[in-house]
Amino acid sequence: MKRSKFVSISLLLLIVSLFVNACSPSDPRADSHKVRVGVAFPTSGNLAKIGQSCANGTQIAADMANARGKGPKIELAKVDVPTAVTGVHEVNRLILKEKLQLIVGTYASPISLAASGITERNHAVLWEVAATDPRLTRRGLKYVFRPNPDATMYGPATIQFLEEVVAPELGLKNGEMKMALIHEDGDYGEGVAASTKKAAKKAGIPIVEEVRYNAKATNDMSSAILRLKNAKPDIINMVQYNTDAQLFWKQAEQMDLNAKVFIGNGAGQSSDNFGQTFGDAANGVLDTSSAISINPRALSPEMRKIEEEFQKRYKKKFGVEPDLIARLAFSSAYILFHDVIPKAGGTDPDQIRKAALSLDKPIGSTLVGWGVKFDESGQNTRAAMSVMQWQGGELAVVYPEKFKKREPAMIPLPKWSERK
Amino acid sequence: MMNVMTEVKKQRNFAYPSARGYGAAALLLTLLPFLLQNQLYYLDTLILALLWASAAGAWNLAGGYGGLLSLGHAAFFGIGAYTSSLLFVKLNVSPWLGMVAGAVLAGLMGWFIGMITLRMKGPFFGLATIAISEVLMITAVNWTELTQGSQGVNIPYKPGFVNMAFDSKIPYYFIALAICLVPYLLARWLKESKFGYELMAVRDNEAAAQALGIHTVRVKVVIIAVSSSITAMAGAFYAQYVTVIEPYHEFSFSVSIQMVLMAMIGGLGTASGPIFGSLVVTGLDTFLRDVFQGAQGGIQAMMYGSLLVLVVLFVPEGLIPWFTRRFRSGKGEK
Amino acid sequence: MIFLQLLISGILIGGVYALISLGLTLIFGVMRIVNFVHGDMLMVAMYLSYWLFTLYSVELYTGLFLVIPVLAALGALIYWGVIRFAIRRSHEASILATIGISIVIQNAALLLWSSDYRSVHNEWATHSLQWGDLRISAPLLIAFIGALLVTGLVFAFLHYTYLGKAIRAASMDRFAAILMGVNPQRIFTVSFAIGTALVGVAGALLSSVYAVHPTLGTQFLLISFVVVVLGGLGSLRGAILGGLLIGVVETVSAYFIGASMKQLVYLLLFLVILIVKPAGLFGKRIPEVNQ
Amino acid sequence: MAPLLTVEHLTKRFGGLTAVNDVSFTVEEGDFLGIIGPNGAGKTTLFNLITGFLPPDAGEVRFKDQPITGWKAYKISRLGMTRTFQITKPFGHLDVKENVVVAALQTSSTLREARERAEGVLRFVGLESYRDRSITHLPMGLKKKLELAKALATRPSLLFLDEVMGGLASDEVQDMMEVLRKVRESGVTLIMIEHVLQAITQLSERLLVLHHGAKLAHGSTREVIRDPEVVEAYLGEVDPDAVH
Repeated sequence: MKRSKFVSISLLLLIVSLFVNACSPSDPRADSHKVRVGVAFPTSGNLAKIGQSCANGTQIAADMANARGKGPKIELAKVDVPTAVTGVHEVNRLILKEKLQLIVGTYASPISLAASGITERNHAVLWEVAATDPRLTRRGLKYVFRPNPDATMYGPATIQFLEEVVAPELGLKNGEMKMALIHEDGDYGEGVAASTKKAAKKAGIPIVEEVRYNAKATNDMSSAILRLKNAKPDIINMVQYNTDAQLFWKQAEQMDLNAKVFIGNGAGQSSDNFGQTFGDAANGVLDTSSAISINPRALSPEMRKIEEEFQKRYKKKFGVEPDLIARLAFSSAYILFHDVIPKAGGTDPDQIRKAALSLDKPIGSTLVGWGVKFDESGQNTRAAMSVMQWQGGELAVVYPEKFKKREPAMIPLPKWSERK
Repeated sequence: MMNVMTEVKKQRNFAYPSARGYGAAALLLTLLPFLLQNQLYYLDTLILALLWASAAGAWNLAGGYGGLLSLGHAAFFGIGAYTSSLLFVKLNVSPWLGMVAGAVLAGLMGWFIGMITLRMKGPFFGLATIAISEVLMITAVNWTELTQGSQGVNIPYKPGFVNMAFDSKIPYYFIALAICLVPYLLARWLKESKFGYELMAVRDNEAAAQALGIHTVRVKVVIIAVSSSITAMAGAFYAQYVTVIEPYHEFSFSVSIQMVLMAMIGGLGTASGPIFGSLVVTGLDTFLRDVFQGAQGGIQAMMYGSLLVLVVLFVPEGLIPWFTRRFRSGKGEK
Repeated sequence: MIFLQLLISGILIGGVYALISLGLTLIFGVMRIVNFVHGDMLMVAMYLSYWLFTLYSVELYTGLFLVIPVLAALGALIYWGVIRFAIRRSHEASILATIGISIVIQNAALLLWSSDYRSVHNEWATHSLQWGDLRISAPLLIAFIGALLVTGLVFAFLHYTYLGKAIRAASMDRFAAILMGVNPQRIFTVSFAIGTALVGVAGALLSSVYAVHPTLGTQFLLISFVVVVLGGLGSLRGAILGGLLIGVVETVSAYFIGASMKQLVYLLLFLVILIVKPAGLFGKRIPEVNQ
Repeated sequence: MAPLLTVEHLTKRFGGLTAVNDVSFTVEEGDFLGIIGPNGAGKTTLFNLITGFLPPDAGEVRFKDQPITGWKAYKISRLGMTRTFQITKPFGHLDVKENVVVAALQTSSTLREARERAEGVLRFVGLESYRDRSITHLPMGLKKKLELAKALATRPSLLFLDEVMGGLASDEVQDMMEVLRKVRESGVTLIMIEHVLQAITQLSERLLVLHHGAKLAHGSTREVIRDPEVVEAYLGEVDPDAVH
């Protein structure tokens, strides 16, 4: 009857008015010497740790760029984007309510794809720091930039390392190096595995086994390890997140899974938690990714100073050493804050695009070893990869030659029985 | 279920609301997007609220009116999202047709699930539905030829009515509103129809309903099928609006639970309950994200969790029945 | 030989599932509520034993005796504070309540202890017994033995003490139990406390096997429900047998049809059993408790 | 003309216990059959077997000579065989009138017609002043009347009453008996399980006595009341003259 109808309408009005006045838009006019940049990472939910590291790295990049005082002062507006739909909603907030034209973000591919749809339509820039899905920069979008390598670059880098370093070390030809793949079945795992298989096929390295598993619901790896043991591979290529990487490595030791080379791809094996948990037991494990810290001699003198300052500031502000993902985010963001924004004189998307495309920096001009040269699609073509190895409880770059901090060791990896 | 909704019955026996009541609401709802023209962000929030309201409303048809407490409705949401997106991306079929196809497919799936879960009572039915949505999730992750696996489907942005993609947000608002009205009007019809009475009878006491000659199996299966197909429509619109879908979210337990919570907070077995529940939850979540912008991600989620607990403790029958009871008792009720 | 190793690994992980499900079958059996907090209690227990180990270097297996009372108290508090009211309202309200508490606990953990992945790395963690070329993981074996020990204890409690018999009565037919003078509130509080304490034991034993992080609980939630329903509500024997069955099924199917699809096997098995016997594999047809 | 209801050798075992043991009887159109027996004699189980709520282990049930053994409950109800429940089963979230409307809907074409008929039935059983009351606060007497009203609203030709008088005060018993007489006069055949002997002896002409699931006696109320076996097993002394 009329009364309950009236009730729902008045409630509707109440809710809408709650929205409108509660969050009045802040001052849209960005005065010239100050710019506001959006920062969107998954700081809750399953990707919370990685998201938080990215946000921390980006914050330090902004602090250091401001300290240099070259361009306008950079102020960050942080939002949490645990899923694609919150990504859309929060990026809409940054653009429509906070009136921002430049967003640094996301780490996870689905969120990045969704967010870039929104930024493109609203004539704003998405500066992706870590997502690896190749499609992000292959849809002809004008305002998406990705300084970090996409999934297709992991495969060739690993294969190149196997051919140049491992094959001679083991005295095996490509055809004789049997490789097995074990990877989580999410977008990250599938992307890197696909590019690795393609590169291996091209190089004639046989894939003898591929094990896929659901990272969120895997409480036991013994059946996967048994499959790997059966295949008797020389090389085991892993694409894993943190928890599954640690579970896998524990059970590999328990079930005495041995291979001449264990090589990971970013994430799991490159996380600081991996080293903290296993200490010496982690020694010898390799990981293809952007370099954690390349050999100072390959860094320009200015970059060497920046690395120390970054290390110092990060430790002071967050109380912990920066892990690889924090360094990666820092490097991506620093290119934007330190080089692109000053050149663009603000955050106007077309200026940003022009400034970004104009950059031409050689390999080794960022902390993690990349050069900077964006192609038309916004992908950094000089996002060089490197291979690192856990030595003495620490992750150190062992390949390529220019970045090498230490010689690759323990190839072939000693058996578990020989280790103790 | 019995004593939750004892108060709900009060606002059931209303006569048809006067034309004026409906007129005012219709006018307001059509003007709203234009009012928010310069506040586009709130329009975006409203669109999301309506999207989730249609999913919660669809769930409520089976969960609220039928007492079939499904905890896995994301299965149908995912089917809707995937059917329309794959048809559009692979065969260039307009999402409008894709939405219908998704609704039909989800309806069949709902009918099938209804048949196999008939004898399950209470917690077992809920657990079975969770298992079903997990099974669909794993299938979507592993059937890479069809669904591109966990890489997800990315819907290219080709603006145009046929492609259900627009530059302005206002058309999206009206589509979301239209989908949201489907379960609302259906719920209102249920209260005035034979099928509706039979459904509520089956919810309250299946044996008594059988004794009166009600074919309880058919009633349950039909309402699940209807509820699933409308959930799929919401899923299809979600895909067009977010433009990226991936199995680990679209079939996830958190999506299923979101629908259930919104219907519960608003008021089970009421027509406007899920809509109001969605407005409160989406609005509050957005408001909290704005307030706790910089802080660690967890704070607004904690608020959200505490809201649920508070609703259970103090407003178990949901906000709408509580308001109507409070509003009515204030008038010296009969 | 492969099959034997699979069987052993299956039994060991099955022991883990059984240990986690023990607590749940008690709570779910007695109160018929789908308790979403259960997984998060495991997470809290693991954090507790982690901090005990790292901050006060209390060994896992000794820290166990501190984790149990704390978890029992937490379980009783959660019941007394929230679930007690939710149950009185309705079945749906109790689900809503447990989901709410679960979200609060997960995010509190996120805020308090950050999202780092922490696991106890004592010398047992990667130790394994060799028997021929079979490998038996030590921590899992300890967890397995722990599960059997704990089951024995709880079994004795349930069968030889008044409170235990009252709990079993309540899980069979709540109304009949009330008619026999069983005070339901006390029974529910005690079973919630014991149930949570049991998952505390699981947490302590597993903190060297798995790295704990705020959302770890969700990883074990669905599978522990599957185990409890398979085993039949409130039946400890059923929880153990159900856990072992699922452990073996999961490991074997992961080997033969691929780890990404292993869940399909036990989920479909779960659905088939629910369709054929809606009261679980070993469970009796427990009369539907109508309000 | 075939009897309205024929029951032959109906048997039901729960594990070792034979709840209903080889029971046979027939009911003619217009009869009023009373069923009595001590608690646990299998009376309600017999109802559940006939009305399709429980599948029999042996025996057959025929309605106007059409076999309906093992049919689903709702199909049997649609034939016009409606039952009430010993433990009342109202629809908790609907009010008194709506409960009856649900029943009336089964034999009405429109909702309005069902509402009118429901109003009629409510007046017929004397519940019209409680039309908008919610179920939770309804006293037992009214809940029993509601059970009857719901059954009547389906226009049954054969009505099964399971202890409709149970828990009623003496004046309420008189009201209920008055209502049942009116139901009988409207041409409905009734089978009533009842412990209130006054109602049994005054309403039912024929009587079926069950004891430990078996038929102890079946015949006109007057004879069965005097049957020594029945008296010894169940009745104790009853003043035969009280029987009309």
